[in-house]
Amino acid sequence: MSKRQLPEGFQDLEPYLEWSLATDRERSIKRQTSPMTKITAFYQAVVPRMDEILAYLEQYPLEQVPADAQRLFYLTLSLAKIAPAVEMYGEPVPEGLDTLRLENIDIYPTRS
Amino acid sequence: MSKRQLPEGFQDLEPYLEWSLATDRERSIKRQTSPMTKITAFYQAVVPRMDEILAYLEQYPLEQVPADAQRLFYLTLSLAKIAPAVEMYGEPVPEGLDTLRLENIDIYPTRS
Amino acid sequence: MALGKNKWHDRYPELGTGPIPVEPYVSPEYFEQERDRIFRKTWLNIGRVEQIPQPGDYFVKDLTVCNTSILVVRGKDGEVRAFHNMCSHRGNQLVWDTKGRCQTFSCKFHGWTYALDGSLRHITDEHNFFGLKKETLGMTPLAVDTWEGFIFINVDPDPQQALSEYLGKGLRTSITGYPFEDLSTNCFSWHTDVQANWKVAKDAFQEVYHISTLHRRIIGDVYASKANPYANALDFTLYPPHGRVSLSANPGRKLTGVESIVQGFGSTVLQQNNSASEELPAGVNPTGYPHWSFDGLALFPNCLIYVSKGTYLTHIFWPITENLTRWEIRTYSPQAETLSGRFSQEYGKVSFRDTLLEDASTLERTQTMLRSGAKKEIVLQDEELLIRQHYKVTESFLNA
Amino acid sequence: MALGKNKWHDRYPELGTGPIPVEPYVSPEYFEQERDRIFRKTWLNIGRVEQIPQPGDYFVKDLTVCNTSILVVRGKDGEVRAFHNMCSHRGNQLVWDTKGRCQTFSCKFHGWTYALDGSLRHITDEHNFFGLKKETLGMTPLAVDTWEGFIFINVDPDPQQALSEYLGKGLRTSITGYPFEDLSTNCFSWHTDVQANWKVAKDAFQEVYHISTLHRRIIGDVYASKANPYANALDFTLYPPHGRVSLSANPGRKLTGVESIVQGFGSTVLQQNNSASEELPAGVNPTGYPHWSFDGLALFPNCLIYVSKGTYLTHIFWPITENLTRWEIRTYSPQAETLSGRFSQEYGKVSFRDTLLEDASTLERTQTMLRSGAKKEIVLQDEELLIRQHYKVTESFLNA
Repeated sequence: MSKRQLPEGFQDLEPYLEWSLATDRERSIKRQTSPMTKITAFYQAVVPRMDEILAYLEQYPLEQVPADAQRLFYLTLSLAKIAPAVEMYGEPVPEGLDTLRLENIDIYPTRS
Repeated sequence: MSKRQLPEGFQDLEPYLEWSLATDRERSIKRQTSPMTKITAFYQAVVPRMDEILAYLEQYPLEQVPADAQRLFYLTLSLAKIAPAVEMYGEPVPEGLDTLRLENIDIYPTRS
Repeated sequence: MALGKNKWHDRYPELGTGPIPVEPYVSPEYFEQERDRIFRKTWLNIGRVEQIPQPGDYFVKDLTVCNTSILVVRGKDGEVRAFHNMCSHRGNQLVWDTKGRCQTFSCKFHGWTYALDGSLRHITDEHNFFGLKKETLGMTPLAVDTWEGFIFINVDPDPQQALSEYLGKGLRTSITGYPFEDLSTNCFSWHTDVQANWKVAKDAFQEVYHISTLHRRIIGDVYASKANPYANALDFTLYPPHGRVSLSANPGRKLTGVESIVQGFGSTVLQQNNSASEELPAGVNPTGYPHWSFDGLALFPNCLIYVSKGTYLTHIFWPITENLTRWEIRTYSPQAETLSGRFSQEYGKVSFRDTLLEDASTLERTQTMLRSGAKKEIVLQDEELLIRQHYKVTESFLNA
Repeated sequence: MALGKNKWHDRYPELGTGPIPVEPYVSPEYFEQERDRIFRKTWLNIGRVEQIPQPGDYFVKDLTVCNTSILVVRGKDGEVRAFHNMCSHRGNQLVWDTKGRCQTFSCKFHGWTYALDGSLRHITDEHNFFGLKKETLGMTPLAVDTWEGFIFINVDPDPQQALSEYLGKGLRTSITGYPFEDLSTNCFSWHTDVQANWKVAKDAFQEVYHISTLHRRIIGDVYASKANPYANALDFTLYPPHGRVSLSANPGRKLTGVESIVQGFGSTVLQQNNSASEELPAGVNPTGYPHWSFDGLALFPNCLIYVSKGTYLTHIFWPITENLTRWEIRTYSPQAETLSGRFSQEYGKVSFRDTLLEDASTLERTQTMLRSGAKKEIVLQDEELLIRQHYKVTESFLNA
């Protein structure tokens, strides 16, 4: 019996946990290395649940998100990452510069 | 039953065989891509055995080293590579030029 | 919105309508002149005051085009200062991080130490030097000033104009009241080095003529509509050497599925269809058009600022060689207060970034062909007014 | 050891104490003068005789600064000769390997073949040429000579001084008896191209003022001690255009764990604390200090030789452009006889190399800032005497 990974009521999304990725770079790589069939399956599974998901996530203050809700949140970030591929281009990434060449930069102070 | 990799009496070091690397370049890359926890664990395992190891290695003429002793010797070269990191900097490589930019050159004649 | 033919060039006939030469995009000699007469003489936008909110906060900016590295620091007195990032002893680079906070700057080479105001505080083994005057050996300061929270520096030891004069009253007042400060609490940014002349990169972002073709799948119908198929601008106003463009949105555009979900939570994409009846910031939508999208400010030489409702962004193009450019993109928005807000911002980030990837697809290909020498000139249409102005302004700087 | 103030400059008052200009580090014109008046006129150390022990052994040295490639070969008669590495037919580079052994050199372009003494032996399809005089078509020789096993060349077709005269009796006898030959059987070496002027690189290795700051974690306490916190030198002696420095060790330093293990087997690091009561090579430790560490010879223009007990090393700085240098490091020691000895040498290699990485951290940063133009001068203290001498000697060569 594996432990529950997503919050109560969202277990049906557990087959898509491979999309629960913490960093933008991981999500970019996941998008560009996944075939459209897999991307579309993930899209179709998550989009109909988004109203529920966002309502559920709204209950947590940003600094007190439990691990299972955090995983669910990362799923929504991956949805954001692949939605244009499904809705607009019909391919994982648009024809253009390699996405990894646009390096994320954090210009604001990092305070501990 | 996996085959013995290190000489009799040094099997306890087999968990560290990933550090038994034949070339300086491999050892440099291993150092700079390993976290300090792994580097320190290797250091702590090998240093207390060094007197025994060097005494053991002394018995072989340089041109007649058996494969298991050669592996043990490569472990000592990796120790040489990471000792300053543990004893002096507290980080895998000192702040400075990328170590791989200093290219090894062999200026003396290569005789077959 | 009155679609018309050649109306912008009729407004600014001094810019002419002829082709412009390829040489400025490929010539190393031209590049050296740009370096000496533009980048070493004008005010350059290098960041935001929010990058250094507290005394002791600093950031470092490598200005390859000016052959230097700049240290920008907020002093104990709250003042923002800029220095060449250089030790006065043998010239070593003083600060090696890109940002941080400290009390003093200590050189890693021999330990000379400077205060936040640039003054030299400590010389290691000082008595072995020869009559040094410590007070003359501070870091070398640069001219620095701010406008609307943007930090500008000028590497000219004796700038010919103050920043406010360089920007000009027309440009400055055109955007008065835009809430840069409120919108700057959150910044997503990227950079990359593209093998293209800095003007090839800048040109691609100071015209929208390409949107209905290059971006047809992502944002083809966001600005262009049946009534305005090529996304012609609402307005161009020039404040030489700078300028401003104002863009309309396609009121008939249908949102995609995820866009509909996102919409309730405020996104960091440029808001696409901002009704003039909504409350808009002062100093935007100069024509009062009912379906305004965004205004773009082109600051000479290398900075673009695009402002919309609730979000703005900047492009800065840093020349490295005549064939290489560091392109910096920064998007600003308020902090999201909830996870839903963060999801929404993420969607905005992704779709904006995807658009950038498409934009960038042309840059290196264009540079390759410009370098071929096959053509000596390129041609521009009416909506490419800002590109034409850039060329004319550059010529005037080089021939001054 | 007498720590004092300004004592070296009191010994050599002709060098002055003022700042020195930044221009020599960044100016392309200055670089061209260095090329013509120094590198094309003086004796340059390009290697060791041990690189070519047998007749037919050769090595190739690219001398970008002299716009040539040099072929150094030991002839059948045992003589070391040097040639421009060029075929007399249409100028192709003759040897493409960096080292090897052969009987004759054959051009890959058309098969012309040369003997080890440079004479032309074979012309392919010779009868289709027109009255060639084969004896005039050998490889073009260069002046070559050796000192203590170091091979020097001079690209001047008519060198103004012999090598022994150029080095000078003072420098040559200062190191008499040092066992270069015995210590040269084993060589670990590295090279890299650094984006810095060759003098920025050389300067970093001809002063130890930086050790207690830059290297505080690795070797901060090896040379510096409570009594001598900035690792001031034991002695500087100048033999213009060359010079020598002598360094003490910190006798109170504690070895680390692995250093203690290594110690029994002889390491290739510079031996750090060599008691004067031990048997030391003649011509080292000129002050007879009880805790001597190493002596450094600075050979003008671009070579440093550091000698210690049981090991020595060289730095050679090959200019490529005013902003680019090939930096070569070679460490010499006897062959290890056992695996334990090899382990010990490996430790020495690693810790020395790590120190080099730290040293190199300043080079490109310093060059970047010197190029900024923010400062026109740099300042030097007493212990940076060899840097000051280098500048003065260079000026005398350029103004000769």
